[in-house]
Amino acid sequence: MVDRLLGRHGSDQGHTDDPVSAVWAHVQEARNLKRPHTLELLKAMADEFVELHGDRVFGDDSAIVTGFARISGRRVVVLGFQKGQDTEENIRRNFGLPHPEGYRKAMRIMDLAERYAMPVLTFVDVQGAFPGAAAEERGIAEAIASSIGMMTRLRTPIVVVITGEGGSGGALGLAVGDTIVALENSIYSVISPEGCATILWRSGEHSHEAAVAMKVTAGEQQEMGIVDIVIPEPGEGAHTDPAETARRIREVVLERFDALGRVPLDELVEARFRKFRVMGPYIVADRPVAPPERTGIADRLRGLLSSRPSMPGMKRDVPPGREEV
Amino acid sequence: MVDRLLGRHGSDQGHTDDPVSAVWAHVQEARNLKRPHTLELLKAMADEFVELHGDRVFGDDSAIVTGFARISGRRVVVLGFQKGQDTEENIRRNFGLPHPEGYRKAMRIMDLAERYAMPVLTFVDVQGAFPGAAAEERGIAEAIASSIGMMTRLRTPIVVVITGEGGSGGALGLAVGDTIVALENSIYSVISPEGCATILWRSGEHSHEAAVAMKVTAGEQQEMGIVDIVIPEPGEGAHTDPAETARRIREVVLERFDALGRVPLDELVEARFRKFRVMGPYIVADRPVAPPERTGIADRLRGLLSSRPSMPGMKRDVPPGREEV
Amino acid sequence: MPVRLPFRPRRDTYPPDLWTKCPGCAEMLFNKQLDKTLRVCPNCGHHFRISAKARIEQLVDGGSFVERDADLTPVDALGFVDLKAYPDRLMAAQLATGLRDAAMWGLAAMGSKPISMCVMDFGFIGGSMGSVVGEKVARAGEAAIAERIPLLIVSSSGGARMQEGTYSLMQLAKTMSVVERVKAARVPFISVMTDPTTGGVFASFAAVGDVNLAEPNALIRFAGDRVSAGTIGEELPPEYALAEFWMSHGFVDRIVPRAKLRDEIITLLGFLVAPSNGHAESAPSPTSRPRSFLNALTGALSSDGNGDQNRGEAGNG
Amino acid sequence: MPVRLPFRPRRDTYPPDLWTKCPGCAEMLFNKQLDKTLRVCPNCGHHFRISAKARIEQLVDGGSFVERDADLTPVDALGFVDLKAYPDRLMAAQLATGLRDAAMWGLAAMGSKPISMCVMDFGFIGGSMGSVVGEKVARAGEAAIAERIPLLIVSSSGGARMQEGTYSLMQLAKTMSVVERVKAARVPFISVMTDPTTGGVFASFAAVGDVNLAEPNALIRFAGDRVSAGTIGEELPPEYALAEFWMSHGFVDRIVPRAKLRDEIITLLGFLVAPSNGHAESAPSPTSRPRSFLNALTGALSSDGNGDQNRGEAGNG
Ligand SMILES: [Zn+2]
Ligand SMILES: [Zn+2]
Repeated sequence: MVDRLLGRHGSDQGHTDDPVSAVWAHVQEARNLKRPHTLELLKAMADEFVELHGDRVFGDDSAIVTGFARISGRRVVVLGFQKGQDTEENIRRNFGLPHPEGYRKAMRIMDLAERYAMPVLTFVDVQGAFPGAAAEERGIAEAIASSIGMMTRLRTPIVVVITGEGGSGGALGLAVGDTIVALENSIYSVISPEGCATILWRSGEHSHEAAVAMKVTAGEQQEMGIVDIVIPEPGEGAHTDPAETARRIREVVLERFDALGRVPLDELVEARFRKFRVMGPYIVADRPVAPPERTGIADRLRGLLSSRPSMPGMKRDVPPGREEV
Repeated sequence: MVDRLLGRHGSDQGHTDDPVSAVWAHVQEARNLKRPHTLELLKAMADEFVELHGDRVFGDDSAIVTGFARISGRRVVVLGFQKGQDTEENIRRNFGLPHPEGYRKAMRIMDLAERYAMPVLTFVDVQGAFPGAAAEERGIAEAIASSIGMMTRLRTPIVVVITGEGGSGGALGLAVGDTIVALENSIYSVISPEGCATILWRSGEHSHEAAVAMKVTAGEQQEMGIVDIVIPEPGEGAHTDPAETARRIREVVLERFDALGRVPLDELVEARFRKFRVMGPYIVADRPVAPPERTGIADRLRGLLSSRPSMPGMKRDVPPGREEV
Repeated sequence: MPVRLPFRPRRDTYPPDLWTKCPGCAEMLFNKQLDKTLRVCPNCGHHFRISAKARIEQLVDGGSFVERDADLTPVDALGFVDLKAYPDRLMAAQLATGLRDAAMWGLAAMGSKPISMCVMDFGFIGGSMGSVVGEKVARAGEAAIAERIPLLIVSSSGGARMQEGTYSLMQLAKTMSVVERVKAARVPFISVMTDPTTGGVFASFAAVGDVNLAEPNALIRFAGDRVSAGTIGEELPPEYALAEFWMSHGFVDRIVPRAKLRDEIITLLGFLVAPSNGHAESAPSPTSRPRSFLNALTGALSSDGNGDQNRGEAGNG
Repeated sequence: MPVRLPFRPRRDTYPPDLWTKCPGCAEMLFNKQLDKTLRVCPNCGHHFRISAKARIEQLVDGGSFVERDADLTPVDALGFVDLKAYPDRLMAAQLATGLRDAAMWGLAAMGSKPISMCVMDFGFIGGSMGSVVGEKVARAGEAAIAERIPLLIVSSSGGARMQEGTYSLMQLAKTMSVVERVKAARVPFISVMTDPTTGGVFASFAAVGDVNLAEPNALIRFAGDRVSAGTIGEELPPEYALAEFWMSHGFVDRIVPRAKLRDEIITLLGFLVAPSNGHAESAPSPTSRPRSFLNALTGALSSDGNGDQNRGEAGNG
């Protein structure tokens, strides 16, 4: 799949003739500040948008926008991360890094979506939750956990669109849904490549390798079964034609809402539960690891090697399991 | 009823030979810092108490204590205002003046009460919510409103005990229940007598008259139908025999929980709804007030005087309606 | 909880003469002109307080408001006397406003959508909430549930009415008990906070709308100036507790200038009310049932619009 | 989200020798003595990290733990290689701990009350949560629902496991989807946060117990030191993000020294579990139904306690 990336970006990026550079170019494209954010996409996609503010507890987080939109006549609740267009707006929006109030606002509006039978559309583009003390001490962890939990059980269709960076728990806080869509040049990862490199390689300089190792690109995430649909981007990327990007997103989202809207709510919520309940592969070994006191290394290795793969967590393409496990 | 107060307090208070002084002596007794607070009463009443902390949003308010208690073998959720016993504790507990976090903590614990089928016992003794900016801007109004609302629908029995000052919305935030009990020397009012005097008399010096006018004493509140049960205090007041005070409260509370526990939950919640839904007297006039442009004062007075009393809101003793209304 | 506000001159509310001085910019404004701008200063945008009646006229589809329970009248249950007797205050307020108490409720249409609404009137004893105001809020909520139509409450109040003692305090519980049922029934509730929305009104229904709107610069607070100053002695900035403050603190969804208020509410109703034609937009609320009010309202509108003739519940209950 | 912690020496977790130096007070402690004090320094109260197995032994009624799904084994789905290959890290951790991954789950009794429990093991790749850990948490929750017995989770984790990429991230959704069902079923959930509880574990099940307990001085945080320092450059006080900090910020109900943890959990279970004898203490939960697990557990305990023999669901489902 790196070849596919090479094919797309070979013309306008340097050093894309090796896989690592190709992936890193993809990461940089996902982070391109000129890519359209939630409000820009909405402006192109929606006939009407009424933003709603405030978590009814502490504040209003401008890094997450929420509201009611009408898209092709359909009432939709929209939640999305919002980076700024310029320095002033970036400061006001905290560079798109949300505090707990953003997730709590989103939960309040999701409750309205459920109560008034509006489907939910989320736009995900966030490096991660704000990592500072103000977010930590007001419970960013609790807010993300609760928002994830609420989305697993919300009784209305949810379509998630990853438009740029899908970074860590901060992204997942708005990224649980019935269908996970991603723009072609977006990324999705458990930790930023830089953070991963700092911890595992003990140096941020290895972030390119970390990005490759974590398989962060939209296409790889689709192959892993995390992303359901990848939307090709127009021209040299979403930022080169935001209107066409919005049109493509709208088309997919409306088709999904039509399809999901036909599923009875009980089935819809049960299917969403199953989707996330089975995420992540594992195998069932023949017998448990023996306690280290009683067995020799050779015995233990034999026990480990005799494991039989079963992977109940895999829904589609099973990734190549390494046989030495 | 002022005579009743005179009879009780004539011996140990000065100037109780006039009604205003008698009521003011009652107010002072209700505010006596030596009266037992939630934790002192619990210590005497309960076999076991596990305090729970935190609103899971912002903080832990020491002016409101919450937890699980076992009273005569019965599992009970307890919520109560807590003033300090000394200066240091008073500072830590913000002199018993709660912030929004206190009510949000209480709501969280009430949810546990409903889910795990524990009745709720609240102890009310608060001058009012903390009137400073920190409480205001974190939504003390929203927190009180939500707590009141939650208590009107909570699916478990609730017994409220007003032990000292029942001050304004700050008190009502924990004072909606199936049975409202009050210690004899407690008070309950929509605003502190001082606040009322400042606004209506334009001087805090008239707080004594305001206390009389608002009928703040437990006995008067019972006659008005706000308080259901008044518990006589031992000796010269609750502070002179906290153990006996706790014993009397426990007896009433357990009887109430027994009785309320026999009522099916749907009926219990419906009865509680009705109790508060009909609070407050009014009359239905024969015809609406004519617009000022069209009618003379004489006509309007006639219209007003011809009102017929109906007072659907009064449950028990109808207070003496003034005929000129 | 009921608080003394930094009252602007009472005559702003019901100006008796041709000219009004704007407290925002000190400009003298011609009243007829001011009425045309919905009593918003064309110079500085100051929003004057307006009566419940004027508010209703500004908001609803022309002539669609059908008042209910205009005959609910307060009583002096406590025999309350401060510098004046409560009955005298009531009578003065009734004569000045033509209302029996500080709120009006009824059924109306906005953008042809039926709603149940309650509007408070600050000109009646500072819009304070006693038993009648609480009752009207409660009945508006119950009608919204019965008819499955949205609830709109426009607040303008100094708080609970001291002269009715703890009965006034209990209106917080009375109104919230109904608001909880409105929410449980999945009936939309839009709360509009106008200047001022304070004390027990802010600490009950006004704070908990599905959507909370506020007029620009409206004073919204729980604790009053005197209460704060007396107890705490804090110095507060001038923008403290105004509408914009509450939006940044997370308790107001949108600040809406009066000229846009009607349109914005209609827009919100368009989202909060699922379309009634059966196309599969999304799964309906499990508790939804057919609405009959629109027919009832049409009938009512063809009568003379006198609320007394419509005291019974319209529709199928 | 998985963060680099200020790791104490790895040997604290599984000390290979007779003596351990206390990182709290620098005292040299005799390991056998330390085991008697539940691996709490008798001198300064420092709580050493302990293995899942030791934790379970300290908490549950003697011999009552029946492990389930000990055979769940991680796979290297991404072919992940950093300075080491992921399979090599896994094998090293498996050899060191005797576990296949960083959590154990099973059924047990505490104070004779049946519970479903899951305990994380920091010694296994920093207690990081990949697909197996998420699966065990989820299965523990599902067993709690099926048996209508309380769920106890003891967390000790550096966060999500990077080597499993977004599969690890998805464990937040997997575990929370089950926790939401636990709550909907009115099944009690006690979360115990021990040193450290960070990253994606704090941002999922660990934060949302009906009751959140924490061991003294446990480090609990979402964003790691390096993440914070790199992005924000804030200076943080030493008590930042320790258990006591979280209690004052409203996210931890109680801080419980290890010596009291078992008793306190039993006390809480006494409140959260309605007595099964039918006396009219209070109205029962509408969803409650008879419990069968106690019988099943009794049966299991009379066997040899090998989890493999109890892989099927006990009870009536
Ligand atoms: Zn002006
Ligand atoms: Zn030590």
